[in-house]
Amino acid sequence: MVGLAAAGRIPKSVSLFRQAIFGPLPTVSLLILFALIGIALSAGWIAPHSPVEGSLRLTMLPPVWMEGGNSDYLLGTDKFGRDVLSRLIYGARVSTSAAFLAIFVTAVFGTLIGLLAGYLGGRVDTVLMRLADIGLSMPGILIALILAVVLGPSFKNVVLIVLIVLWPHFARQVRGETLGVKEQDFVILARSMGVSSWTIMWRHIFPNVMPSLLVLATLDVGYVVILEATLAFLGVGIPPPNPSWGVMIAEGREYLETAWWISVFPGVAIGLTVFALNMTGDWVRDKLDPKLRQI
Amino acid sequence: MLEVRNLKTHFFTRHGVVKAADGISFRVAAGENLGLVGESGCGKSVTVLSILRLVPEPGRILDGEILFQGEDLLKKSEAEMRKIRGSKVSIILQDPLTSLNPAYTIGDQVGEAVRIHQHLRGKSVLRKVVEVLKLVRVPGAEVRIWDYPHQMSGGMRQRVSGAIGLSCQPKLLIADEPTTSLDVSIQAQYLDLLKQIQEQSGISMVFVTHDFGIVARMCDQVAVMYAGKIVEIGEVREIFDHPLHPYTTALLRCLPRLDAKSELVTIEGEPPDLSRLPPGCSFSPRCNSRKPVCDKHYPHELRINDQHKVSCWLKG
Amino acid sequence: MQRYILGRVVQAVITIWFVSVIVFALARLTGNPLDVILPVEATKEQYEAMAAKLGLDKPLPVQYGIFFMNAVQGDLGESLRFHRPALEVVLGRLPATLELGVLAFLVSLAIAIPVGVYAARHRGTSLDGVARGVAILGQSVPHFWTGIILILIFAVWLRLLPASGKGGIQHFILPAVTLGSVMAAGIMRLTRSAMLDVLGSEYIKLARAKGVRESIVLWKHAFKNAALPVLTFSAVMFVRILTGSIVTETVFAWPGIGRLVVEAVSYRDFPVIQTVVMLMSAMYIAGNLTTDILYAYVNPKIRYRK
Amino acid sequence: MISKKCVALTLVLSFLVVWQSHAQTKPFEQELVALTASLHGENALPHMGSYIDLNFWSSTYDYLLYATPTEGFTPGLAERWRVTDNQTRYTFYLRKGVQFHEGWGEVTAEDVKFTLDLIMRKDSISSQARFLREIVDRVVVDNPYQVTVILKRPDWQFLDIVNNDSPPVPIVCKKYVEKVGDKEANLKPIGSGPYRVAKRMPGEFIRFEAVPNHWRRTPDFKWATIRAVPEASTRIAMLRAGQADLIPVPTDKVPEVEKAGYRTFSNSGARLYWVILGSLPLPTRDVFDPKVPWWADYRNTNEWERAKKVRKAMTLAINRKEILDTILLGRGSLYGVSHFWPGNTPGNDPKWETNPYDPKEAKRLLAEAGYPNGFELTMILLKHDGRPEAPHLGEAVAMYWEKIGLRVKRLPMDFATLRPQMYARKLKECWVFGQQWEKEPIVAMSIDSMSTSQYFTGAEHPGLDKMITDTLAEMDSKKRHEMTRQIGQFFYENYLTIPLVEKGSVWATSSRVADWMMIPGMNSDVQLLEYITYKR
Repeated sequence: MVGLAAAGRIPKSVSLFRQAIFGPLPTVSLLILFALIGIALSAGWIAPHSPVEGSLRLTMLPPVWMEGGNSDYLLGTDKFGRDVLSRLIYGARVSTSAAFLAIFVTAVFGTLIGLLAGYLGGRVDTVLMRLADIGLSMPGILIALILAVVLGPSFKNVVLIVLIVLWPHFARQVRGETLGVKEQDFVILARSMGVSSWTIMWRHIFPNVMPSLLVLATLDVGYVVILEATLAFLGVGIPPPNPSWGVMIAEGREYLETAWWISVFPGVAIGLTVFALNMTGDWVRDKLDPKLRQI
Repeated sequence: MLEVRNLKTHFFTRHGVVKAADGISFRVAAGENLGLVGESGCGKSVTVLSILRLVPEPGRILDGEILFQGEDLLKKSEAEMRKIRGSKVSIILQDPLTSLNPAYTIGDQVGEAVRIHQHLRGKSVLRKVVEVLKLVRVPGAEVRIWDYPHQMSGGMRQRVSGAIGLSCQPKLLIADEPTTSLDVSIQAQYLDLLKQIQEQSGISMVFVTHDFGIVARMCDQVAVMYAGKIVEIGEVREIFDHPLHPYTTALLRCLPRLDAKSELVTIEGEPPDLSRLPPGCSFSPRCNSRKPVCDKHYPHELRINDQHKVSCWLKG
Repeated sequence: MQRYILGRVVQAVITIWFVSVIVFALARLTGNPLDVILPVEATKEQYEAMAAKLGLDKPLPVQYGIFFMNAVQGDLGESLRFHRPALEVVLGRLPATLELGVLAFLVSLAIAIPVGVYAARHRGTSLDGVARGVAILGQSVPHFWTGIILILIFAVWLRLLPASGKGGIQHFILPAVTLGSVMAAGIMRLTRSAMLDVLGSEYIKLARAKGVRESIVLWKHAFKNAALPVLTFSAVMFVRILTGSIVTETVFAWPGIGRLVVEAVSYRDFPVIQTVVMLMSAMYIAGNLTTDILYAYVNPKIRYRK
Repeated sequence: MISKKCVALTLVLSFLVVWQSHAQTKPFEQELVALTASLHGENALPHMGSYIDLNFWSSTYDYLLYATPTEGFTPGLAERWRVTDNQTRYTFYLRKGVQFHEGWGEVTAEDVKFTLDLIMRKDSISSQARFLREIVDRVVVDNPYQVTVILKRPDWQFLDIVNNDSPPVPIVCKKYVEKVGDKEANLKPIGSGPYRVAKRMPGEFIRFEAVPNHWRRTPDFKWATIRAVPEASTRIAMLRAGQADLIPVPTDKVPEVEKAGYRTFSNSGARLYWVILGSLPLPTRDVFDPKVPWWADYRNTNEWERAKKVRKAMTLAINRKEILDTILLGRGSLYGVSHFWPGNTPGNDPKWETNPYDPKEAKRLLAEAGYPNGFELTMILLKHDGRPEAPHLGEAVAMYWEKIGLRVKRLPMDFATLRPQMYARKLKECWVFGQQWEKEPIVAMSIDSMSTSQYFTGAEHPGLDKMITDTLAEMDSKKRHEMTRQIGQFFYENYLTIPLVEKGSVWATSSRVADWMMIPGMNSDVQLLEYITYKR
């Protein structure tokens, strides 16, 4: 970090733009996220139309600013005459709820495994971590694809798939941390006082692995949103007519030339969301634990 | 040889401006040794890094002159600076463990400066390297040059970084607490070694340390730094015999003395936060014999004699 | 060192074995290949005959046993769709995937590392900010979407590049960019942070104090040390690229294993599915192994450990 | 160090790539490139592949007879044929001098016998295997150019089997297959058709080379390649980039292609789409579920009528015209009864009108049937090769049903998953099904509409079973067609299935293609390449 040509230069003021986006607090990103959550929650009120009902008579209307656009359908309609805007809005709900639920479940499971492996060590550790290795070594998307065919497309299966594909990440992270924490005096003390393993894991170790867990979670939510979209693209995502963004892109990609708006807007939505999530993730990480930079 | 005039190096951090070096002035004559003493965080290192113009971000050298062989280094271009660094002025860093690049061999690292400044190539570089390593008494230099840092002991590594400093026969060698990370016996050896080399080759040295003992052993001049300023400067014996600044006295009292009956004392209180210094004398909060004026104005420098200057209200 | 590597190899073999069990089971859960192979009018007799012919009538453990015994001898079964050894079919498609993968990989390295190093060097400047922003953005869009958009722009609107298929060098551009984009982002961010760590260290200070030219400080002194995590990551990333090819190859109709396996799943071509999954796992594991060895190469400390 | 290695590697690689690509893109003179979504199984032997597979080899083989748009056949390898009055002996007189590819000799009666025996072989998966085994007593080679098939019982369907209409019966080379074995022959088929197989990469492409002065037709294009490209948008992009000459186009992309100035061929009758209401089992089956609103025990008249009302409601709820205009962009036609395409289907009754769109009536009927606030059901969005429209149609129908108060869940599913459940009559869901038009609907019905048939797209009803069996047994075509009509009438009156639309497969061609012979109900995939003419 040595500024070489530093001599004599007066520090130049930090540009506002940079402050806003890459500054100490990712203002813009957080704004995006809050907006997103707001939209997701209030979808029922703010969406101008139903996300699933449509009329074939209104099929593939362009956005309002293009000629032929209809002011009732700001971002145009899709093949079945459903309002793209409304679907985007409800999509926020579907996609994010799927992503967050999935990441939550995964984190919980992964943490549990990680704690057990790290704390109990020995054979348990070997077995669990070998499993994790296997999990990691298998091509995620492909396994997801196969699972989706096996389980059939549904909201809870998407969550399940994410769980199966992602748990090793969490398990390994938590295990590593646990190994460190469990050698610390307060844990040893607790043990010497005959506190039960569960209590120790829960009361003493878990709080200490929490930060990195949080970081991993925030960083992975974005990935999950993308994974969901990818599944949808491969035709095994959340079943229609539910407007998940992934589904929307998948449905729209056949009409790129004739009706780009169907798949471009959801794509942008995903981009923004995940961008915000990653930014926030980085921020949380740097705040909580710069060591984790390489996750 | 080297004269620093009113050097001001400040750091512009999010929490405010840290005045690490605030109007530092001193001079080092040819073949002379200046000791720069003070608690950690008083701006010693920044001062010496300023001489090489290697102040870390977000630090800036705002003012002052650094006259080296009559030329102001602050006026030099980056390229010119590069020619000076490592050849005329070189530095030995505090921690040999981290100051050697784990990815390259000793020979490579010692030879680098040689390659750059003396434009030697191939065998001659190695010859030179071995020579320098011998100078700093690295046993088996011929084979050691192929070693990586992590294969050497701490003492050996420190010698190597010494060798790097000396590789181009600099006019001025800056030693930034070169021995803090070594244990006492090795310290002694190393210091003697430096001293010897210095006397033989007649280079000047700026020796940064927080240990008056080392100063006594190594230096002709000593400058006591506190909170980014030099509070007392002068010829070593003079300062040892009549320290004027309470801080200096305190530092001296910290020394374990064989003759003294008094047990080892430490300076009570914390070194001040350089970003928010008191208006008056920055030492006054920790000073036992402070007067009202101390908290109001910073004392101007008082010239006791040619070998001795001090900034303190108690004197004068 | 040898011992260490040997141990790792043994582990790897065990892992792959587990993978084979899992994927064998998973594949069979997807359904019955006969429902794809046989014409819809097929009679029960024809079903039974075919099942017997393909050995699908035996109980699963037996089927696995047979599969395992053959697998040990390097025979991963015959593709139900192509009537040729699955391995042969997969290896036939592998070059296409590898070419694309390696190209994407190199492209992203070539872009990501300089940018990352530069960003770290000029940390905090708006250029750094933009670089990071773009990188994160790159990781924020599903890459099939990137692919679709690229096709829309360069193939459909501008008519500059072929939309798909394998052919001249120009065919590589869009898929390679699509595939590389995600990875470039990751590597760039990693390079940056690794460089930041290294640039803070004393030996960089010393190098500068020696009067070493900045470019050399960056590339010789700093990067060689920063390369470590980058390398680790890259190896893993490269394998991720192969997995990513599943989507990319579908978008660009690229004749690689990615597309092969997607079709294999819908065709219930068990042997091919198994082969591809095991191959990818093997690559992943090999990737990690290589990384550790590369580690040793860049990091003398490891190299000299007995 | 590393960076050096990287650079080196890059250089080597890019060289490889360039070299590689040059090796690949050397164009043949007058090569025709036809695209398809998938090459499926690519099986080339009649007893090893489904008709979808065999279609891709239609130009590699010759056939005894060739189907015509109307009734009857045109001569193929068989110059002429004779059928005894009792329709038990079929004699084919073969064309002389027709050569198999690559010097495998002349096509003789032996090869015809061999082919038929292959199809009837025990391990044959051919869809005609069962039928042929049932009726064929033996195949006799009278002389090298004359072969006679002797049936166990009179039958009128035989000629419908041994032609090129799918499922086709290609005449394969006895010598070759016996020499190299099924497997090899299946990988590299030897036929006597206008295009011999030059090179193939399974799953990717098949490249054919034209046979000089072929008796049937010598192709204009010296080379023809069928390449698999799953993504429709990709196919179109390739057409535009000049990488393809003939591509199948999903309907909703047709305007795009035509706007871009490419000629499209549409082939009517390729697909009849209709909604299948659950599997409608006999009340005697244990899968029979009285709670299914649209089905009931036929012996209980009230129930039966109630269920019929529901089916009618579900039929009237759909605006077919709108579907045709929007989802199919007007390409296709409407029809009255499943299996019967107004085009030229024996037994089709012009009086069968397309069901009107009448949501009010539909609601009324529902209420009458005891479902004033509708009921819940699931629409399977069926992913089925060669029926790209099916899921869209499914979604559209679901939306119409919701408008009359039904609560419709959607469930995407691929055909391989649906199939076994359909066989078991288990499904309570509905799905949109697309069937290829059959020359004789009765043939299709005998396979997919009887309680005895494994494959099942209709409704189980003893009356239906009887009618179909009788009709099949009827030798006289006039009578048979009348009986067929009555079956259609039964479907029509009872709303057993819900007809949607008929849609032809659409093809776009590059400027190098002058014309392509279209046979109704065929060209469902890249077939008859030899009839594609080159524009000079």
